[in-house]
Amino acid sequence: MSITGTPAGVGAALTTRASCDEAAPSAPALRAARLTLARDLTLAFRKRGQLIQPLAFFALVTMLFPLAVSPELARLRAVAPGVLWVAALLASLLALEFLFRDDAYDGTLEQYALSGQSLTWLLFAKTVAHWLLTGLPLALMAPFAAMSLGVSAAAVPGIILVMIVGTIALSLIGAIGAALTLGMKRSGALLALLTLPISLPVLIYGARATELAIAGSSFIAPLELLAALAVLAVTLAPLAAAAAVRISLE
Amino acid sequence: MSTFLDMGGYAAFIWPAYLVTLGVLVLNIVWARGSLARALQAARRRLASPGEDS
Amino acid sequence: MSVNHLEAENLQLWRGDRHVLKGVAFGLGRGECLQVTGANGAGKTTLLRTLCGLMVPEEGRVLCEGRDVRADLPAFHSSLMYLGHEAPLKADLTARENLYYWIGVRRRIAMAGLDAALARVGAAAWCERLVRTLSAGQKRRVALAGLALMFAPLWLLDEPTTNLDAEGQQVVGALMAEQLARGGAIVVATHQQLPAAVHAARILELAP
Amino acid sequence: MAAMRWTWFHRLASPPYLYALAARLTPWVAWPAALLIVGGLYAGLVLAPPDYQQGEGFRIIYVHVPSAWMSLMVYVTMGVAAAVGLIWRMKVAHAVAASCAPIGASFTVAALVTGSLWGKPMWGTWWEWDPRLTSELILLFLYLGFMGLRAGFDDTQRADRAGALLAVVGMVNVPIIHYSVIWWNSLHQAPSVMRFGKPTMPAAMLAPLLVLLLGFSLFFAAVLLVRVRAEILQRERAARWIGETLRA
Repeated sequence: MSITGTPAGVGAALTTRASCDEAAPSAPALRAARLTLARDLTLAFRKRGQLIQPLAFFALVTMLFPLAVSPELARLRAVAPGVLWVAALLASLLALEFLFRDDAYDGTLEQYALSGQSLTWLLFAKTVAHWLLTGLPLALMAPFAAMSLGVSAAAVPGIILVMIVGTIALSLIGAIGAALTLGMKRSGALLALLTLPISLPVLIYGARATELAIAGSSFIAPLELLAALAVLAVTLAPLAAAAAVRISLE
Repeated sequence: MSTFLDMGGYAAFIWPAYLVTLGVLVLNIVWARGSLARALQAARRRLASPGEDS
Repeated sequence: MSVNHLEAENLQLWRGDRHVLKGVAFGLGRGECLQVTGANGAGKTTLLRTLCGLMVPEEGRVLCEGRDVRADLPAFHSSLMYLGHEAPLKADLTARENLYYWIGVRRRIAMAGLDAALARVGAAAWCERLVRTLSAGQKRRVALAGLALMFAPLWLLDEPTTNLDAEGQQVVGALMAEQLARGGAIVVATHQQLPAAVHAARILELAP
Repeated sequence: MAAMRWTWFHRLASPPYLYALAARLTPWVAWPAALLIVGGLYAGLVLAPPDYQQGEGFRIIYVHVPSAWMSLMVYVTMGVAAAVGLIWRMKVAHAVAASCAPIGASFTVAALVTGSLWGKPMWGTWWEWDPRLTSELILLFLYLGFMGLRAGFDDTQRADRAGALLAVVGMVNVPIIHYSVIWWNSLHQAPSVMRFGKPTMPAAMLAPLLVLLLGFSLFFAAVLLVRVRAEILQRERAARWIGETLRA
């Protein structure tokens, strides 16, 4: 993304050409995406409280299991992959509500749709920002949760890697659901109903890869399948999300 | 006849399964006809009272 | 001028049971301003949103320079500026940051141009404040600064003078007059009087 | 020439034409469906020989497999109609997609219940996390999501378009979900006893099944035709042809 940082002089030279007959020189797509990303990150750090919510939720859900199942580490270790992934899935679902909501209310999405830039690309940038703010922190926090469930420290790199790939897919798939439920008053339960069934493959491969990582064996096979899902989500989900946003603006 | 109804001891599973499926078929017919009847009724009402649109 | 810059042909649109646009048609040349009037709920906003391609009419089409805008929406969008009655501003960014991110997505801007536009709408003094601390009229002025920065051939404005004091309305008038003078076209939806500096070439009244 | 070939498509897209066509076709589809279903069930219950392993218990196949088959076929029909509606902005295609969902959901419920009733004597439990049953359960949630999303909008047009997009996304996902469930299942247990389409299935057993599959498909078509008429009437409230059709 940094390659697009062109010297200011080029921009200035271009703006002087603006006249009434032709549209002002439009910003290149990458620059538009980078600005969108920067804007969302700036906004998120102005409202840090919202950032912590999904992480706290993740920690809480993980904590429920020792209390509900048993404090024996041996038993907890057996269910640790499932606990981690169910908690991650629910935490990322919780965070999804914030993804497009504010921008829909104040008309920013409308301006994006009318910017002449590819809406797909701008929404991809927004989803990347969302992943950096929720998915990545979840992936980095997962090892601590795992160790509290009796997982040995040797599995930490594997868990982080699998979580990173999985949360990318989850954020992108979730973006479709978040865009579809825009403009509804109470969308929480519906968002879950739409998003969870199509997120199940991520859960299946993610939990299996984590299980293998914890057992200390090779988790390449499920990780590859997980990565394939992430690639598919990167290519298709922003398209679907852009179509959904346009529908919500109609 | 009773051997047929008994279904080789599987009666408790076979007959409910068939009943449920038939029930779903019948429900589908009832729902579909009901929704068409409602839509027709609404359309007739609109025709009877000339509304603001037409 | 054989081809109008913007042309609407028999636009028909329903919202649920309501027939909102009933065959709206007009032509608008370069340097001309069309004022759309009508009571609340007559469909002024719907017409603007249909013109800019957010809503799709069930019948009819919108032409820009004689071409159906649906054929190349991105190109059409980069030649227009739509300003709804809510300014697309984030409460947790300053006025200046808001403007930078908003306009920057569409076109390259130099910081000097940004500051000049803010000064022009009288926002220089408070442009570093967070938008959540600004009044409704001040937010509107930030939106006007965005307008000043966009050299789009077509402006679609929804109630541009709401919440503005006399001085703010003068700024709107000056901006619109400038846009018309350089050959741009304006469609403005308002039930108020247009600012004195602007003369509407025609008025389209929508019946509810 | 190309225009000539597409006229049937354009005519189908016209609500009054499709409305009249659906009304005319319904009996031609409904009666064969009824005959095939009654005949197929009789053949399945009486004529087909008992299975050498499962005895009479296998006869649940004649209601379970057609239901499961319909649950998928209806979803595919819905997804295709939704895609057509999205791409060509065709109202009647959205009417078809919206009509499909409740039918498909009801067949999915039937497949789940009959699967469970079959599972009890075969596995000894009412519910087994068998890949087919699990996929069927997920399919039910996909249907419920589609109907829930549509219900969330007041405006039919937006409900149509948002629902259609979800249906297309779902259609892309159904095979992915299905194969990942199979993959997941292969890790955790031995292949299930419920195996269909065995090449060894004797013709006397297979024939009623094929008759029922055809019968259920025609039944779906008949119900769909009736439902589509209702949906078209709702969508075309203000159109003049409705008055002409109803008075005629």
